[in-house]
Amino acid sequence: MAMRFEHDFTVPVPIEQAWAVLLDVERVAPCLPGAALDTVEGDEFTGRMKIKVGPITVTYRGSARFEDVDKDAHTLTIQASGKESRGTGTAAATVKATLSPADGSTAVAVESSFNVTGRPAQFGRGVMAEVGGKLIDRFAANLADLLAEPAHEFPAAPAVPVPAEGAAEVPEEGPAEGPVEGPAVVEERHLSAVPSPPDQDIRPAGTLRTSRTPDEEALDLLEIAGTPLLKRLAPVAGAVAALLLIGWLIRRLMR
Amino acid sequence: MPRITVTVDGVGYEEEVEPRLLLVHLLRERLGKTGTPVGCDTSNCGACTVMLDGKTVKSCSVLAVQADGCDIVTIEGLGSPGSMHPMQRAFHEEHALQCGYCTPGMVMAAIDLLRDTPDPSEEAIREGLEGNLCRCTGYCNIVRAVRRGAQEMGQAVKSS
Amino acid sequence: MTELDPGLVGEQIAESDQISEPGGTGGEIGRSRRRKEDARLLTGHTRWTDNLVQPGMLYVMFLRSPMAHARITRVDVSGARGLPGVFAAFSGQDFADEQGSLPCAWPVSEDIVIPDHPPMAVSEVRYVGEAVACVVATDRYRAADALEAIEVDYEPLPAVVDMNDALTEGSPKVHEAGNQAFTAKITSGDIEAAFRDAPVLIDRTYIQQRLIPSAMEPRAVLASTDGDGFTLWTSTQIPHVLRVMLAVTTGIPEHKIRVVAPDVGGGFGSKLQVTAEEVLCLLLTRRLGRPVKWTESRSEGNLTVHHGRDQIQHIRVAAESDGRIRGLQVDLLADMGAYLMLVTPGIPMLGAALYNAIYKMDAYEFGCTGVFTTKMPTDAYRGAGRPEATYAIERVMDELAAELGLDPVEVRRRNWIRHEEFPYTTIAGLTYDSGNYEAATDRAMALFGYDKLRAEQADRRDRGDPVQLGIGVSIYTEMCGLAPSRLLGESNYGAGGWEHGTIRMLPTGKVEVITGTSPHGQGHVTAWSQIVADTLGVPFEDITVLHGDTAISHKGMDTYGSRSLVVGGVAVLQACEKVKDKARKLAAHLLECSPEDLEFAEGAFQVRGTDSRKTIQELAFAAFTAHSLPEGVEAGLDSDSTFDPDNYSFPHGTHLCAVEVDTETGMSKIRSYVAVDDVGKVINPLIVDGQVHGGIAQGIAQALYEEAVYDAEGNLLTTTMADYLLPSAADLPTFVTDRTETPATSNPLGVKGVGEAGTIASTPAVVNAIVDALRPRGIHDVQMPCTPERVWRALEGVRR
Amino acid sequence: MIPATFDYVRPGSLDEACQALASDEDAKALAGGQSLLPLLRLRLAYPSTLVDLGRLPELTGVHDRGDHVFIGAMTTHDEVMRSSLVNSACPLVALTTATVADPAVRHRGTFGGSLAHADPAADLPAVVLALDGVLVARSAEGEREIPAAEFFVDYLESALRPGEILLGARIPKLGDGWGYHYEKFHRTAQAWPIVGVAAAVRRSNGSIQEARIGLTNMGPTPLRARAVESALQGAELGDQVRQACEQAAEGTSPSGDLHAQPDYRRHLARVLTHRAIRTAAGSP
Repeated sequence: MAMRFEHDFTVPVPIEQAWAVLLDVERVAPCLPGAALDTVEGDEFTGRMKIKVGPITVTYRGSARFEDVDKDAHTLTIQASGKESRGTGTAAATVKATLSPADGSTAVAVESSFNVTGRPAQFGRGVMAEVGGKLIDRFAANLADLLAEPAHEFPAAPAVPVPAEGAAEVPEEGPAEGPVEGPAVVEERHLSAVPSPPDQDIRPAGTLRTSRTPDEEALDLLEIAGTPLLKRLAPVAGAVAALLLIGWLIRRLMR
Repeated sequence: MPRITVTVDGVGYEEEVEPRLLLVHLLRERLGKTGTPVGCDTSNCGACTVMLDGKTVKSCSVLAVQADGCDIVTIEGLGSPGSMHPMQRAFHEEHALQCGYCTPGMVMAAIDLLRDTPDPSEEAIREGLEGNLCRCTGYCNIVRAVRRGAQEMGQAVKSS
Repeated sequence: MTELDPGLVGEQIAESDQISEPGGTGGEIGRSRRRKEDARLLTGHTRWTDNLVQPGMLYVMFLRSPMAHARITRVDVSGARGLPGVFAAFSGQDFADEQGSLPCAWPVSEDIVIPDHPPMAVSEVRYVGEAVACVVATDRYRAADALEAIEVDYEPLPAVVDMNDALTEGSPKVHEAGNQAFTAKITSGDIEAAFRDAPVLIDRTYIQQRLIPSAMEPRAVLASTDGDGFTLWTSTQIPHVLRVMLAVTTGIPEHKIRVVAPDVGGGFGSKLQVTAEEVLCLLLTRRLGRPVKWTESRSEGNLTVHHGRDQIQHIRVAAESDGRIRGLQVDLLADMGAYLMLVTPGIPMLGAALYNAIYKMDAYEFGCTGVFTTKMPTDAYRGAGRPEATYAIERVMDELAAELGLDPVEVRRRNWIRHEEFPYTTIAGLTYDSGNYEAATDRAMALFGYDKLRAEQADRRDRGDPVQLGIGVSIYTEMCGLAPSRLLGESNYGAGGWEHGTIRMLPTGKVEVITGTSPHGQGHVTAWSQIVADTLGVPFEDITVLHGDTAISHKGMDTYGSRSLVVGGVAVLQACEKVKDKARKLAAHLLECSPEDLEFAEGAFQVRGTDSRKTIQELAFAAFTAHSLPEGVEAGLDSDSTFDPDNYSFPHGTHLCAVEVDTETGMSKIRSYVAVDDVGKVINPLIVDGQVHGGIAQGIAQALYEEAVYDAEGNLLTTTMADYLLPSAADLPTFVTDRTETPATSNPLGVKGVGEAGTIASTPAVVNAIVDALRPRGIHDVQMPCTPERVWRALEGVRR
Repeated sequence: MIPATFDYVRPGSLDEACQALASDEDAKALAGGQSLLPLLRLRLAYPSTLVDLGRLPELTGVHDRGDHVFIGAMTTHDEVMRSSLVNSACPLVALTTATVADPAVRHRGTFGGSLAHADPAADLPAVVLALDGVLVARSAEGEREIPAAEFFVDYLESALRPGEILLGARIPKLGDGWGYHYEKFHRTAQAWPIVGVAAAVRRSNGSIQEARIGLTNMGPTPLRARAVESALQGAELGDQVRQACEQAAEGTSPSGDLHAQPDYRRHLARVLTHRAIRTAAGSP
């Protein structure tokens, strides 16, 4: 089961600063909810990732490395792959980040793709499809937060729920029996889930969001994603504040 | 390991079981009650249906420890080849089985649905059997058998 | 909806060639005998393979590939070996030298590529679910735990999921030799002329979705050895074929292998296979010296029991403006999956001569390309090639009718072979021996209330009712028997099609019948008893039928392709006749008359015009004691016979289906279903009806519910029954069934076979009905399964 | 398939149960197990301990509490659908429960288990949400009330905290003049609903005074069709109701999976909401 996502956001720090943070794997890795780093050796690192959805738990162990690091173009790719610690399944991810300067700020484009095999990928009501989009959304949001981290105070988030209709939705043109859906359509919105073309029958929910307050979202993240990121951020501003920022960023970017 | 007591087809057993042991495996592999088969792992097919304290359950989706202290009736406790339960007889008369794999569960489900509806309509029978899959019969003769079984059981009640 | 009065059944017997009745007088043949098999099955006294236990038995479980396509770079089973209760653990490498390659017995063409197919993958996996390692433990719980301790590293290779993609230049390859498994072409008549300037041309592409056979009993294998020979109990349709193939595959001498098919809980073609697990259990018991048992779980089975169908059918019809067909052109892509299993490539070819179906035409062309993909191999599933053919032609006949504004029955009438034209040699070269399409169709239309339903349909259309009514017609024939060895040889099939039967008259006058067929729900024990009771004049109850054990039934070709009665039943009949011949000699000897003076009736030979007689039971005892035998007659009253017909048999029938389509939700609901089948002479009407019912249900399930779905990376998404939807009683109506009867001329029983008829007929009946409901809105096809969403999308597509 | 090992405790009291769940973050409550057992068998769930709530009488039963009915978490579906109290005071719960799975599963599966599992494709969460049910949970710290609107947090995620068990739910009695319907749309009787609509409607004088609508499987949690509810206030049966129901998919975010794509689910939500309302309003 493959999923592809694109995220664009802008962080209010200069590009070199953002780039430096991006290269710091010990800080970037935990942006993936549930991930924990075990070892770092040069461009190679190993770790674990626990995905927990209600009673369902899948734990992966694996390794990742930086590839194609281009400091001039400010692009890099992280390749990660892992195996279920108890089942036979595997997971692989490719995350390509591109930074570009924008008026003293930095525009960040993150393209991520996931490929999951094994039992979690073998259900019609896709466990991984449900969770994959959320996971990568949060990765991007956490990354946005991390890159912005040293620069600014955290603005207070308005306590207005995110309107769900405005949330990114999966493009849905094309009848189900059509042979192959055309190339992925990335709509105007900045957060989009891009289904793999021939795979439209099982495309993931992507970045859908319901009407929830940032508090609930924080709670949710705590439950689903485990705690590494929150622990790391706690000294800085407190977990909830950090997540408020994420909520704020997402809303701002979706306009 | 937990120790449980169960009565199966009228015989009491006391067993030490792993918590994860499925009731159907207790029946089949510990107690030798192989009349109850397993057809799936998601509780869809109903082949493993038995009566637990008088109500049908899918024994693949019940832990043996959950059945502690319970009274279980399997297809083997219902009747024997020489003296079948009216529902078993009705299945035979109406040719409501072919390969026979779904049959134990189907018979159990049929008897269960008559608890509420002693004289069920075709629709009630079909709905009452929705948790039991058969791949051979197309269900036509099963529906007829349940109706016949219902009549015979009804008469048995009246005459007793 | 009520079932028909039994009195109606078979009342319309066409007057074609009647076959002489078999010799008996008991009136058993044609009688709705309740089955002998039932009591055991109904009371739990079953012998499913998973029920069986042997002293010291160990449990096997297989670790299966999560990858559709990958190189195996490392398998480490050491973690499993140390665990409590674990007896052994092996990788494919551990068996590389002895496991051989799983057989393909039907190399259908010269250009066929039969890739090596190791039972346990050694260096590369090519579908999700392929076995890569196994553990052997004291119980299945320990075995399941141990699987988690095996480490496998894969280097992913690109999945090949779509057949069209697989054949494009530059596609990743499933096998070194490429993705084309074979090509085949059959041409008859001048196809170019037929299509040149044809007044009407219909050109359609249909997709036969991939199906999972879903026999209710998951597969299971128990293998044991006494240090010399091996016994394999397995949930199979083909114990005899399997024994030969196991010997060939593993090198174990055939006479050292005994295969037993105990109670088998349905097959539908899925247990017509030589499976990796059967081979590996045999090798494991050889290696370990202990009995080993493997039982699959349903989710494992959905991944690894061979799948069915999966074809893309391009069909073109050239016709005259009055609807008469000039020519038919069919081009198939058939998904083989990752390997060619026992008869994988033969499946589409079984339909090759049936696209022309019941219709007359001047030219026919059939082409087929077998394609490798990184999915579970396909192979026989109920109907095997024939449902696909019937679907395409019956769908396209409706399109032809629509194109010409004709009633779908009428367009078929104009093309079908009339009953007086039998025997008829079709454009595809088959000779249909008997049939009467008119009778079956007339009967079906009367039972269905065809005209009344058409009137209601018109009314709903006029009213713009959101629930529209559609009427589906499917008039089919098929070829059964899988049978004439000569014809199978011509098609390069790896075996013959004969069947074997034995009669053993026991000293006490009871009868043991041994059959080479291997029933798994069909009721052979009952039906064969009926044949024997009538032929030998012994009581039905005095007969037992033994089957499914190569140590008892020493030869046979097993059960598939609706062949058992047509070939195996006849072998039993012939064996009875041989017993009678011998008994007659013995009776003449004992009664001191000439054999010609004896007449056989009610189980006894009687000297004509006297009351001097010997019953068959008395003769059996006399043959047993052998105190006084005629010259040249050996002791005992047993006989063997094999039967090999000289033609297939051709059941046919007319199925009509009314479907209500909710145009708001897209939901289709079958309102009524009528099937009138002509399966020739009927031995047991109850069993025949049961076969038809079950067949119809499976065909409907293809039309409406079932589909094995792989995602683009080759993951099967329908691994459980929560996702692979099988209909329950609540999802199906009661079917109205009836029969007409034109006896087959290719066998002395006049029987044609019934195992697959319902499945073959019903799928197009349902889809034709759905399309018929929607056609006024400009819809001409809905892809199977016709889910509510697909129907809705079709409607949305034309609304735009 | 075979579950992985776990420990099993069968507490004799609620306190013990809370303690068992609180002491181990990978412990999981066993509340009938009709959803959990298949997950265990497929090895998608690896709880360390199962805390069997099956022998706690205080968790079972249906109780009349004046303005509401309290349904104990461990009351089986079968008991709920047969309860005369539930049938008379909250018929929507009874008639929806009768559509859950199949008879054998209803004999084991429980009301609270189904809610706590928080599967958006399950039937009961939408009903409890539509009826403004209040879930009552208990932990070592005491009892807590959670409105249904806050209980269903995400796909398979409820607001229950570690160490907290669901005691049951308070279902408000809606009183006279209400009609009810659960419109379930599934491909086969056994299949998960593609969409389900739970509707309660108060009707008088040919128009709808008030409506409560819960949607099954239209997002990662059950949802209320709020836009329809407000548009239905005072709507005349007929076109006005039809138009109001056109808003049924507003605010939803259905997923696309093997069984349906989001746009089809939205379409179904509109059609089925209309059907559910019409039936609930007694206007076929």
